Amino acid sequence: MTNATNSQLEVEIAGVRFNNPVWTASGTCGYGLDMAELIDLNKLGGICTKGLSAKPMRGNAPWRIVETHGGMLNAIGLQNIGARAFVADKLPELRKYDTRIVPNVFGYTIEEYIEAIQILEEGEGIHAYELNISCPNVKAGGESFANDARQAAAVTEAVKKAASRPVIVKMSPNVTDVAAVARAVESAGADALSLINTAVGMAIDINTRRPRLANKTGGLSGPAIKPIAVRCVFQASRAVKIPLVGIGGIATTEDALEFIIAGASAIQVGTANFYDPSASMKIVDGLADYCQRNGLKSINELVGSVVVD
Amino acid sequence: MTNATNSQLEVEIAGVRFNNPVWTASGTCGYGLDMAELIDLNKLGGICTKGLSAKPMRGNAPWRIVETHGGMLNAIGLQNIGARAFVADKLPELRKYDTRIVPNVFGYTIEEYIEAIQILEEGEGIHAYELNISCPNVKAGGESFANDARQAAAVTEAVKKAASRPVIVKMSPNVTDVAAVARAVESAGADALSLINTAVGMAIDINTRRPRLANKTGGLSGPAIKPIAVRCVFQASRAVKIPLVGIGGIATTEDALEFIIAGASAIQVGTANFYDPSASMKIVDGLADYCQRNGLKSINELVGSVVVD
Amino acid sequence: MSAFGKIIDAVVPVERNEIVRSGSSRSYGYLRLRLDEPIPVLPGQFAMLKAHGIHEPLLRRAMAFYRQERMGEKLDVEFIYQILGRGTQELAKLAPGDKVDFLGSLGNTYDINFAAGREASHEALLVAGGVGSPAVFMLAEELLKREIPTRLFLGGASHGDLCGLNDFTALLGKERIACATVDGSYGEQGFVTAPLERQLKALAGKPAVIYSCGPDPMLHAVAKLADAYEVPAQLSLEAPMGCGFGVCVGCAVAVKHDCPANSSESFVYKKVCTDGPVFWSKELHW
Amino acid sequence: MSAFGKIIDAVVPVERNEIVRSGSSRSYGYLRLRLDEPIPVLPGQFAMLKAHGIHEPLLRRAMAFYRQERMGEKLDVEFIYQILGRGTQELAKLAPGDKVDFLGSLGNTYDINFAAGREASHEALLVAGGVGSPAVFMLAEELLKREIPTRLFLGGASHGDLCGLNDFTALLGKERIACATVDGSYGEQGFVTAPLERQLKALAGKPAVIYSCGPDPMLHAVAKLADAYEVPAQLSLEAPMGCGFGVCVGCAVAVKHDCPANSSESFVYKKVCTDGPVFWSKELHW
Ligand SMILES: Cc1cc2nc3c(=O)[nH]c(=O)nc-3n(C[C@H](O)[C@H](O)[C@H](O)COP(=O)(O)OP(=O)(O)OC[C@H]3O[C@@H](n4cnc5c(N)ncnc54)[C@H](O)[C@@H]3O)c2cc1C
Ligand SMILES: Cc1cc2nc3c(=O)[nH]c(=O)nc-3n(C[C@H](O)[C@H](O)[C@H](O)COP(=O)(O)OP(=O)(O)OC[C@H]3O[C@@H](n4cnc5c(N)ncnc54)[C@H](O)[C@@H]3O)c2cc1C
Ligand SMILES: Cc1cc2nc3c(=O)[nH]c(=O)nc-3n(C[C@H](O)[C@H](O)[C@H](O)COP(=O)(O)O)c2cc1C
Ligand SMILES: Cc1cc2nc3c(=O)[nH]c(=O)nc-3n(C[C@H](O)[C@H](O)[C@H](O)COP(=O)(O)O)c2cc1C
Ligand code: FES
Ligand code: FES
Repeated sequence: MTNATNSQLEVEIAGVRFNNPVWTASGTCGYGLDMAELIDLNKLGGICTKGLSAKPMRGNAPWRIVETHGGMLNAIGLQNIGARAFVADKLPELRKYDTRIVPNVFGYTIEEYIEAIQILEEGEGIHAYELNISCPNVKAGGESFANDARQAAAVTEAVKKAASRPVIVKMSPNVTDVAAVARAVESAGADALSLINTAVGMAIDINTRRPRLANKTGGLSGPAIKPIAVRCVFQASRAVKIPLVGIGGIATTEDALEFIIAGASAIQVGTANFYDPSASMKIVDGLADYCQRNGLKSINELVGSVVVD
Repeated sequence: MTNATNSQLEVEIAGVRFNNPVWTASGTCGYGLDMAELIDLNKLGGICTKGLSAKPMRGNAPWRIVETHGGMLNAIGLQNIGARAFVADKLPELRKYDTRIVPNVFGYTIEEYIEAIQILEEGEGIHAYELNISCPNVKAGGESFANDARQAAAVTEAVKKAASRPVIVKMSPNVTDVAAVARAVESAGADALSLINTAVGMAIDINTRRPRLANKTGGLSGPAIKPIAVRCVFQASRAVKIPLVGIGGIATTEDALEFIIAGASAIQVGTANFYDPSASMKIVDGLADYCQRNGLKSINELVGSVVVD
Repeated sequence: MSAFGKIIDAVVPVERNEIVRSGSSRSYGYLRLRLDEPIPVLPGQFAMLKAHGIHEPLLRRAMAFYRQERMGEKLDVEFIYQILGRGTQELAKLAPGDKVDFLGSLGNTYDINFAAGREASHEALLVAGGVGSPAVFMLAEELLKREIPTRLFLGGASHGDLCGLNDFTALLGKERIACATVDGSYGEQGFVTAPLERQLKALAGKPAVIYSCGPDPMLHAVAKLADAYEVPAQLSLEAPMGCGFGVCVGCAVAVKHDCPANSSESFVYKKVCTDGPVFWSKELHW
Repeated sequence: MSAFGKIIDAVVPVERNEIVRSGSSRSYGYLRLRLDEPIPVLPGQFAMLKAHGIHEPLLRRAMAFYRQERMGEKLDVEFIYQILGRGTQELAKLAPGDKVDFLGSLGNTYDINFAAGREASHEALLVAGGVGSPAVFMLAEELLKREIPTRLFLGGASHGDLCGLNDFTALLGKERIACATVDGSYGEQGFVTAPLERQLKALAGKPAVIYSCGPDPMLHAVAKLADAYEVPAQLSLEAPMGCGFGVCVGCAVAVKHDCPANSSESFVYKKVCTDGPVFWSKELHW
């Protein structure tokens, strides 16, 4: 076991200091507290909450998850207690831990994003926001914000105006040109990017001939999508100057290193929390060991160190 | 063992009758003959050759493949013997088999596609063409033909004019809106669509800090991408009327059924050929058994039978 | 500490893993694991299990605790699982000494105090189908310990699908068990709800409570009977589970709630893993 | 029939699987499989292997045949594998009676006729490093059978990494084997190319041929020596393999060719799996 507050592992993203680059990903650790019984939250670099909207949301009908080879599909439907309940009921307890709190925020219109941010602005102990822009923009024809560089930029710009804290925009892999969206979002003022959200997928029950998910399609996550995620991080790292947070199938120290070398200043552990709740702890220890063994003063030396000729 | 020419399994696509809906996918069965020692080619519905260009291509430097969880990345670089050598050296032998021959064709300009098609037009015993439009259009800025509905339509239209045989256009999953590309390609005259080609991914060696593939990025295939592929087939089936050929992670009869129910009139076995060379044979038998057990007169009854409310 | 005990995430050794095949061509595994730490294990609770070190499938599988036995400083826990898909197939390969990823104890427990009653005991009617029966064995033990009159209604496709029948018989005695098999190979032919309904009739208003675990269609039938005979029922539900400890929200079940004035919603989604798996049937929005 | 024998794709039982750990903390497995059909197995050929029924990893792993033994109607084949990543870790779990997905025989073979020579024999210099040695054992047997003077140069990190040393010693006798270990724990300290170079010098123009298999850096060093001493060399290469039978074109190696007049290319890519794994070092575009 290595000391979690090992200064070798400290990273700074958008002016916020994180004890280490290992965060838990939105939707895979509840509101953080839900993991407190299983891992030491003080040892986490950061916690991204389940996506929060201005109003509570009931979520989709079951079934909501299906396991696939190397991953899983989910269509939770963004069930959440709402930003207000988070601030009132979860945040006071959560902020007692020595970690960084990054609420994940979403809406179906720009106004809804702003509303959620305004509620969260009232909360004490929030360090940054992560914008989930993979929701359909119901006012602009139902296309996902993340699918269109202009819409992604528009929501980023609006949120930046409303937010006193840094804004991390979460990219979708379901686009033709992730670099273009990344550039648009950077220009709109994003402080950092996190990538990737899930890839849209589907599974059909061959006996009932029905989609396995009540929502028909769902988001594919887990080791299956890791190569897609590493590629997106690499492409974004060539496209923008703001820091990147890597997500997608990370379950081991080696996975985390791959993303960091590709260009990520921090990483998030998602689906792995489900099948190996201590994955994030092992990665924190593993990265510290790696720095030690390789004589790195700081993990930052690794960020984007991929060699391409 | 069930009879391969079982009429229950016959499917017609773009006017071509296939003994059964099980084909081998481009790039995973060489020029067909390479599999003849391992499987009975007469039992295959169809064979899509390795991508053929007008001129032979040397391909990428090694390493060209990397295994990932549930799949593999490849960056072969479309190494091929060229359309002329295919017609002269492979086709005469290949057409002795009772299967349908579908050369996969590519180019880096529309002219190159036409050139390849013109050479293949001279060959006897070809049943249809499959257009790989995932190559960068070097004349139009290096963006992949498949990434842009207009370019995809342009190459389709040009090839349709040059080709006396049906043209199946192969879709890429690396787009924001696969339905839009599908519609554009249908309007341009495509006789059928096959989907999906590989998803762009990347892997980095954490010891050398170099991309594992000499080409940096590569195409992800295998069971890992199956949910993405099923979703693309489903989306395309709602967008177009022309028949679909499903591809992506198919390794078992159950996988094949999932694609057929989602909307595919035929399916292609790709990466599974590598780790289970007889996968396609097992699927042919499995589909026949399924029809028998479920009293289906024809596998066509299943196509697109997914129930959505 | 969760509301119902302690959760540990440990790699534990297999003590025993016995595979049995039923006449109806189903297969079951009887798995015994040894925990270093004797955590509290309550009736109805479950663990998330996975053969240690396998790459596929990724997710652990929810399994109800069947029995527990204190072994000195350690605790042995038992499970009965039906061998269905990839996860249980991997469990079936385990030999003594092999390792299992164990996460537990998870979930809530049955409301036994209800059966105990404020004044007199209710009669406890245990209704289990297929691999639902493991989830009520410790409940039966506890009910007996508290001297609550208890009957078991056990159903399955065939004789071999009446999981744990011998253990239940040893515990409760033959006369307190009514079995039903679809093929008639043991007990009466048909569904377990038939003998249950006869008993509900026979109760003639005597206070009773149903505790049930089994396949969804059985639970629905049980809930209907409970309704018709005005006997409260607790149902132990299944749902596909991503995590088992409340963070993925994959295991949603619709539960009725008193709607706030400004809401048109008549239900909310609760989590089978942490709000359940045991729910009062009246709560469920089916 | 491929150019070099017959390919079968079969699920075959494990006869033996012995795991040994070397001093340098590497581990090796000695695997013996029983084939129903006695297919031809030539020196230098390989099989694609995978533990049967596993979901991960997907791809089979290339393994050179080490030895073969006719068992009545059947054929036993042996492999030595280094336990490295996911694929070989799964092989290491196999017990006798477990099953392996077997695809073979694959690839070409060494040009032994060259060593036999048109008039007099060449001296055959076998150079192997690490788990390259399995690939030259049957070659040594064949050379002996054809009474071609043969020497083995065996290298490894440590004594325990000299795979098959005992078998080679029994076959060739100690005096015809020169060993080198990086840590000096057996034979001379250093690389195997040192004793090889001494022998090349000692040959003083006498006809000889090198057959080599081992890690890439070793093969490069061997090719250099072969060049310097003008001794032809056949090298058995490794490459990441998707299929092993020529359809994925993943195993490319650059091979020189006589450039057509209208081409500026000085090499083409050939397939290690079907054009190789054995190549003349002069052919390789390194
Ligand atoms: C709280 C709880 C306790 C359980 N206790 C037991 C027990 O004691 N013994 C036992 O045998 N089983 C029990 N189960 C069910 C068990 O978890 C599933 O049968 C198991 O996950 C199937 O895994 P698999 O890998 O064999 O099949 P998979 O390959 O995962 O699936 C096989 C089939 O079962 C379906 N399925 C998968 N998971 C579930 C699920 N949770 N509910 C309904 N259908 C599902 C799939 O869609 C598929 O059709 C319990 C489930 C829960 C939620
Ligand atoms: C013709 C041929 C014959 C072979 N014969 C033998 C043999 O007799 N005994 C033996 O132990 N090994 C042999 N190998 C090598 C063996 O196939 C690889 O070591 C094996 O695939 C590694 O599998 P893994 O699952 O353990 O490791 P993986 O997890 O696949 O990889 C572990 C590490 O090895 C690297 N690697 C994977 N495959 C190769 C490869 N083919 N070449 C170089 N590096 C690779 C990976 O990049 C990674 O760093 C042979 C290879 C070839 C091509
Ligand atoms: C069950 C589940 C719920 C998720 N919910 C959210 C969410 O509310 N907001 C969000 O931005 N991402 C959400 N995600 C996406 C993850 O944060 C992450 O981007 C994705 O799963 C890829 O990482 P992984 O492969 O490590 O899981 C969810 C993922 C899963 C599996
Ligand atoms: C090694 C390899 C080479 C491929 N070459 C081609 C090609 O030349 N042309 C093409 O259209 N698709 C090519 N593909 C894509 C496959 O035909 C198929 O669309 C893809 O692999 C998804 O199917 P799978 O998951 O079953 O492999 C190739 C795939 C692999 C793995
Ligand atoms: S299984 Fe994850 S919340 Fe219940
Ligand atoms: S390994 Fe597939 S062509 Fe050589």
